[in-house]
Amino acid sequence: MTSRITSQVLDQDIPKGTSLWEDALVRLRKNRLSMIGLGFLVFIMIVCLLTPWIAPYGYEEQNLRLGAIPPSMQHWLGTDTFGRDMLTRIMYGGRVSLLVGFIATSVALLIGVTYGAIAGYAGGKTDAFMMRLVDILYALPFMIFIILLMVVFGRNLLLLFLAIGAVEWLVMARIVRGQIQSLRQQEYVEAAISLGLSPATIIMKHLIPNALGPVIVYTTLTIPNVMLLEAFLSFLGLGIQPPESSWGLLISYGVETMEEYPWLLIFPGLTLTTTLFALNFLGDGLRDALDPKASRD
Amino acid sequence: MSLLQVQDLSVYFHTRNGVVKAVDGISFNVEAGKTFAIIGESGSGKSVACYSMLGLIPMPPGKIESGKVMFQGQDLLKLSEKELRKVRGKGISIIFQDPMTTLNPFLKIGDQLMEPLRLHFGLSKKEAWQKSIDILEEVGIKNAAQRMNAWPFEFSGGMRQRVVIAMALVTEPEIIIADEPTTALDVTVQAQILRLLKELQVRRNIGVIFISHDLSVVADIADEIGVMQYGKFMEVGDRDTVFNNPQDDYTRRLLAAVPGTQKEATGESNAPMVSINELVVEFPGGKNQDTVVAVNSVSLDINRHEILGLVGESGSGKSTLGRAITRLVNPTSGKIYFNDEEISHYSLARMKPLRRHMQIIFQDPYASLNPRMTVYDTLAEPLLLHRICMRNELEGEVFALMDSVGLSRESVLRYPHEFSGGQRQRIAIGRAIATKPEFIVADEPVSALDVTIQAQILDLLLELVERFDLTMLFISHDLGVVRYLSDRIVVMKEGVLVETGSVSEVFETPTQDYTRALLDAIPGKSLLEGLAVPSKSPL
Amino acid sequence: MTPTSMQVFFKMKLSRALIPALLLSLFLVSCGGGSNESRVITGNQQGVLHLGNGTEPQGIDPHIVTGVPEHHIIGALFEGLVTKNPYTLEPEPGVAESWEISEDGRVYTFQLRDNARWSNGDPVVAEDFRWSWERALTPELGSLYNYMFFPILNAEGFATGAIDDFSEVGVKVLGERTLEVTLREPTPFLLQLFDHYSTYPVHPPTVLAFGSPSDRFSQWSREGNIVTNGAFTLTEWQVNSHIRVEKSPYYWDADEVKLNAIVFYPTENIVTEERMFRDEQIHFTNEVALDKVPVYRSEQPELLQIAPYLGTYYYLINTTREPFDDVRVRKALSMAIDRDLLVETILENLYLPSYALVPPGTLGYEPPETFTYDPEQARQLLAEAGYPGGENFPSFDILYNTQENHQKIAVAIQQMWMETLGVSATPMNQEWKVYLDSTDNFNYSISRRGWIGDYVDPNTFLDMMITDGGNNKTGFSDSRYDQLILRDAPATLDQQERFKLYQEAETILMNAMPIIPIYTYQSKHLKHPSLKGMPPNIMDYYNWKYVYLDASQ
Amino acid sequence: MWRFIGLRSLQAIPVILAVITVTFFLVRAAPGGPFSSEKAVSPQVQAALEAQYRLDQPALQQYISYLTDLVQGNMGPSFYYPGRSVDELIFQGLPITAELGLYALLIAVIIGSFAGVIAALKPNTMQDYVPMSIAMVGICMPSFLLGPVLVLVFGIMLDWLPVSGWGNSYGDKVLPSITLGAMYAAYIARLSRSGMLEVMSQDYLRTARAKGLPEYVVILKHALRGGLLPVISYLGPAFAALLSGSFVVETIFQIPGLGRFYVQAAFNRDYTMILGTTVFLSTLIVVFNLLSDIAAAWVNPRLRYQFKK
Repeated sequence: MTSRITSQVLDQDIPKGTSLWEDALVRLRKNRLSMIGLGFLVFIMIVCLLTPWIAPYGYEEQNLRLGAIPPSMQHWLGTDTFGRDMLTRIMYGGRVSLLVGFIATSVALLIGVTYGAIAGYAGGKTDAFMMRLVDILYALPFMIFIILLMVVFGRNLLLLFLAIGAVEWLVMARIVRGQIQSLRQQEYVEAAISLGLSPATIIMKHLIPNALGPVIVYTTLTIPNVMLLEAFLSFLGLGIQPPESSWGLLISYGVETMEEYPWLLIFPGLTLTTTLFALNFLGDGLRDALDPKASRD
Repeated sequence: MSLLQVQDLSVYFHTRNGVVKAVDGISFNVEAGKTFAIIGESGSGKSVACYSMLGLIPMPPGKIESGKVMFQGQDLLKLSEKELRKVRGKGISIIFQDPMTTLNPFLKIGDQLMEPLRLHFGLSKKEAWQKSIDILEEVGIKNAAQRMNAWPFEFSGGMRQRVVIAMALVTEPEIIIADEPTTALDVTVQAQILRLLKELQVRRNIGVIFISHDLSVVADIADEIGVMQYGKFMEVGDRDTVFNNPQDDYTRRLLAAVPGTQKEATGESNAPMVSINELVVEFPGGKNQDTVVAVNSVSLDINRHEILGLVGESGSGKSTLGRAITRLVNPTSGKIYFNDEEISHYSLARMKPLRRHMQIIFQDPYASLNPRMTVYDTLAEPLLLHRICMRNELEGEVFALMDSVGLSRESVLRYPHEFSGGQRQRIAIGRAIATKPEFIVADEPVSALDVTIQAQILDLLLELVERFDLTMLFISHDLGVVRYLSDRIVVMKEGVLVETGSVSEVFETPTQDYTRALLDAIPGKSLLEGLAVPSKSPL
Repeated sequence: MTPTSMQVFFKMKLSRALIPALLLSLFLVSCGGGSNESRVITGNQQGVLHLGNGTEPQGIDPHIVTGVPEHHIIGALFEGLVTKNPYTLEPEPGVAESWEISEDGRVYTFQLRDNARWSNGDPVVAEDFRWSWERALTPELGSLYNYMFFPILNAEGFATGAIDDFSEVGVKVLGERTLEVTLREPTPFLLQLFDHYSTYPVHPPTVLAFGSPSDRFSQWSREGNIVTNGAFTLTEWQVNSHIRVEKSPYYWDADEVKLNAIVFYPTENIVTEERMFRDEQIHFTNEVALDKVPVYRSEQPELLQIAPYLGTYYYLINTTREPFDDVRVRKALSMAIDRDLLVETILENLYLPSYALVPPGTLGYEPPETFTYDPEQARQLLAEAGYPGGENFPSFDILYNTQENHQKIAVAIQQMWMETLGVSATPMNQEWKVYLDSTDNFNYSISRRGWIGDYVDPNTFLDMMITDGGNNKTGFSDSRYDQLILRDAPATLDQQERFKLYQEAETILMNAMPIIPIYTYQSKHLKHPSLKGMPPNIMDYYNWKYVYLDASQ
Repeated sequence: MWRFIGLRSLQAIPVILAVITVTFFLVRAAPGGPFSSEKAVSPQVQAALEAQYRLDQPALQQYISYLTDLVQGNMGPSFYYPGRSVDELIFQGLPITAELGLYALLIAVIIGSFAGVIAALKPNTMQDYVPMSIAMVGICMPSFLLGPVLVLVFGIMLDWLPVSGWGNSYGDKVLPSITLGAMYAAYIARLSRSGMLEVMSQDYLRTARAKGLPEYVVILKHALRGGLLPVISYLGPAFAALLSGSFVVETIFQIPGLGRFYVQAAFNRDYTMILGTTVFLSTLIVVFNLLSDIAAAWVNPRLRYQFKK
């Protein structure tokens, strides 16, 4: 059909050294849904960041006599069985959940993308070998692995995040590899080679940006994954230490008492879900923004 | 009473950036046994016009504003979807441009052929099967019976197009819409397909609407021609009138664009810049197939300041040769000299400094540009990489490049998909000349473009060759094009050089049958001989 | 989309209706008659008891397994010399119809009843017991419960390999149906030991048929192979699904057995268990989640069965570690815990505050009251120890194995210590085996512990804390204490005398405070009204002979 | 094709061997042995037990003898369940878990791909947003939340379905399958959506329409195969994940499946059982990846062609 030449107004003389990312940002701004998502996330993050100062109560401040009371004026979201303020708990829980979500995921991203990209670009024996390695890790007994880590290195949030990330990167690597493999046949890669670009630059500048779409989508799926994984591990006692908490953990406890004290489940549940939704919208928006074609429809 | 009467058809697209008048009040008739050719560049609305008649355009955004399309005594535009479906494929069927993508890769040829038969005539599987076989044979597919069970990818491009044609004919429609049916094919194949179409049309007395951007293609087959631009007919008339005294000057431009003349040879045969010796390139044949010899001990010199035309059909190994010279593929054996320096087995690192002196332009301007880099990034990359200029001069340099390849400066921040094919190719060329190379391999740089654009790009190349006194290996399957700008021509077939010589030698006294075959295949030869073409294209 | 999308829409509507319909039908088919016909109802009609039994039993070889779920099943399959009355917990005749105790209380002579039969018809004879006990004590078998025999003369020696001739052990077969047991010390609670499953007989021919007696891999105790002498026989055993036992015709007292069958379900997940109960899939739950209790209390109190339980929940203190080697610190910590508050609030009044190791009312034994909740004195003691207001008191961990209730308590206590003493502790959960590993290696400061008595006597608690006792784990050592537990008490025949000695010992213990008692367990179950004859008792002990289902309920 | 399978199977061997080796030493490195218990274990007993289970031998010797047994298809005795062999336990748990996984996958595929296709037909309309949002919820919903909620609603409140068990009473398989399948349904929905979107823009659909085919034929016959390709290649890993990830559901619903054995084994330090299940699961993962590759190839004629040769 007609080549869609949109009239993009810009001052003739100085085109600021533009990068895909700067453009993406411009485009992202146009996407209402993802801006809302972004806004919400930022809000949540700020709240979690400021929690120690703005939280209505201390996070382990308990009043056993005020155990598990429904939402009220003093406690907007009610209290848990220790009489700890739910709102406060959720705010503190957010710190952990977001941390694990982002650290673990970025670990997964970092390792997965680089590894996958290298394997996909190199191809041949290197590729085969690297992928077998992934298979091995993929088939390892994850829980024993974590138990061991936790015991050998002692309980340590960062470690937990790393451990989770170290598991999640496998799938990421697979996806990226697949993408790169098909992209590397493209003529613009040949063109880049004929310009004399080093493989590293080609991967960074020409291949990865074009593989971003699926990566982002998968990332938006990974973040919930790791959050829930953390919850599960904590529930088994391999994760974070009480009285600290996380959304996942709050939920998993809320589940057990959902009939007696529904608010212990509902509020953390809502928070988590909304956050993940926001994340998802942002993710989709980002994917479109990073794809010059898509963002024009 | 003609088969199809189109009156004042208008189709608009209501997009976010306003209304696009894709088709703007066109009228024409199609007679039985006659061919009506619609000529125009991509975006001129020629395809939209035809698809809209059958309700095959996306609506919204598309909308049929006005008009009447009378077929079998009914106005197609007034028919319901259900009734239209009875016309589609039965009364009117379509042959699409790219045979590679128009067949469903997940269904066997047979299924796809039988589908319309069973749908429209409710034939039994057996009957449909037999009929399909017949039609396949008719379009010249050997031992059709087995081929029925073959998958699309098992056919070569030409064969596929035959299948597509068979699919269009199998329901014995009264009208066939052929939308650039040969553009994606090699010249010789193109010739065959055109011939086939003509035969079938005559035999079955079908009305054909032939859509193309290339006048020369329809020269032999069209009875009536409509030249289309911006959704309007610039000129409608019978073939000879249009060719011999074109009324509209857009038509003249189209005619002019046909690469007719040959370039006066600048035969300074001094020391070769590139010379190849016994070069062999093999590919491992994938899953348990024996290795493919793409280039088979080719020896060749490319002299300084000359444009060497390399002609051959797809699969002849011409592209591989080009890539081997630029070391994008590794030679199996033989030697490659660049400025007397043997580079056959240089490592990536050692190649890097040389890269700046040898560049390559690819066929497909869609695939050869990184969709996520703006023009600016694309052009700046080589400049920075090879330190052609300081950062602060960068913008100036980029703009200079854009000027020299004729891109408007304001598009500097746009992404490839926002450009037309021609403009993209200009970007690609800009990238190639950015490093001020001495030697450029141009691999089918124009074969994906409309003729008018082709002409422009060819002229651009010539101009650049002059300005930066470049040496060029120009690879193409189109003798016409090669002849237009080459000093010397080599013909390649199945990995071997079959003929070498100056343009005039090759064209006037070809020594090989293969070469002759190629020459005969040039479309619109009649036209080329028939009429005088301005020796320089006015673009 | 093309204009034809309307078309799609209709088509899709069709299939859109179609697929859910398909799913629904699948759904309904699988539902069949629906689940309205509950197991409990059918069970009541057929006399089949459905029972939530905690975890999957490791096995049912009386001499190999340990643990409560196994106990329930083995109790149904086997019978020892004596049994208990579930109401009074007094010994009742089992395989032995009568017994005599010598003056000095060191020799027991058991008369086996002649109508006692194995489930294959063989008679149960004295030799079966001797043989079984030899097996249980054979070192190679590695029976964790072999210490239950140690009151018997030379039993310990044989078990540790010091003696390898079993004839030297105080077990004699005097006649086909007469068994004489000679003890090291007069052990007043001996009869209770002979009601413990580790002393049950096994059927020698069957065991031998499937390998050597000490072979842990033997298949003899599997359904189809096993031969038992109890009121029921094993008919079905699907790991992690259920175990079914059915009334044995050969049982000597079969007429008294009212149930036709019992089905045991492993129910690790107490939330699920409670739902199974509500869905009338089981008559009786193994546990009740704390949070559920108030609900039932207010709505259906009749379903709850709560009773004091012969178990104590306490914290171990690693007395080998600074600063816990200071008794004042230990006392301070203990006195700073408001057990009443703990019990009233997060423990939902389910347990009883505890200030000693032995639960009160163990056959009339009353533990000494050595201290109470006293924040003032606690602060004072801590100050004396050199940490006024908890100043520069090192922060430490409260170790517990991963389980929500342990966590709740740890979190609450940590808070109390913070508030009253200003010392900062961190609850620290570890996965079960890791937790065991840490405590065994004294790799902890404070560690959660619970102990359930094997038999109703203070000894089962107090002998834990003897110097280097396997279950001591605190580094506590007191020669006088050892003397009392190992020598004096067992040698004393008169109950009251013995209890005095135990009280003295426990006083020593509590003054040294190597452990912080927190609460006394109570057993808590949900019980369907139709279920009768399972009275609450401090052993949480069921005698299946007494159990029956009253369909009218 | 057989060559391909053979090749991949060969490649799998070192993978699985590596898994065994790592796991073998990993579990032994983990603190707490199989026989540690809350009641003190006297040294003699401890020794006796270790002797019976060959734990007194040097680790390397244990390793070798384990491998030799394994090659003969004997995964050794369970350390936790005296008298039961790992083979026995696995082959008791496997069919159940497999059945559960199968139903879950079935539900996931039917609902997921259906939602995805529906959404792809009208992108960026309600018809797209609604199912996709539901899918998102599915992704946010951990099974340890979804399960109990379903039980509460359908088991207790409506009393339509049993709250636990597997094959013990009518319909007790419904809730677990849904619980387990939900998340995968969500994934598949997203996959099939993007897949369909891609195919919908292909030329050959235009061809199909030009033949006059009614739209539903165009969708079902021409678009679906290509569109669901990504789903198919996802099935293998998905099923493997279902098998190894089923234990949460199995615990919630008291299902005697492999997943529960696996986790219990891990907590009980049942060395042989851990190894057995791990070896088994890793083999399954490898196998199912292979299968899905073959399936994908089977749908994609070009690859199928290469297989045939």
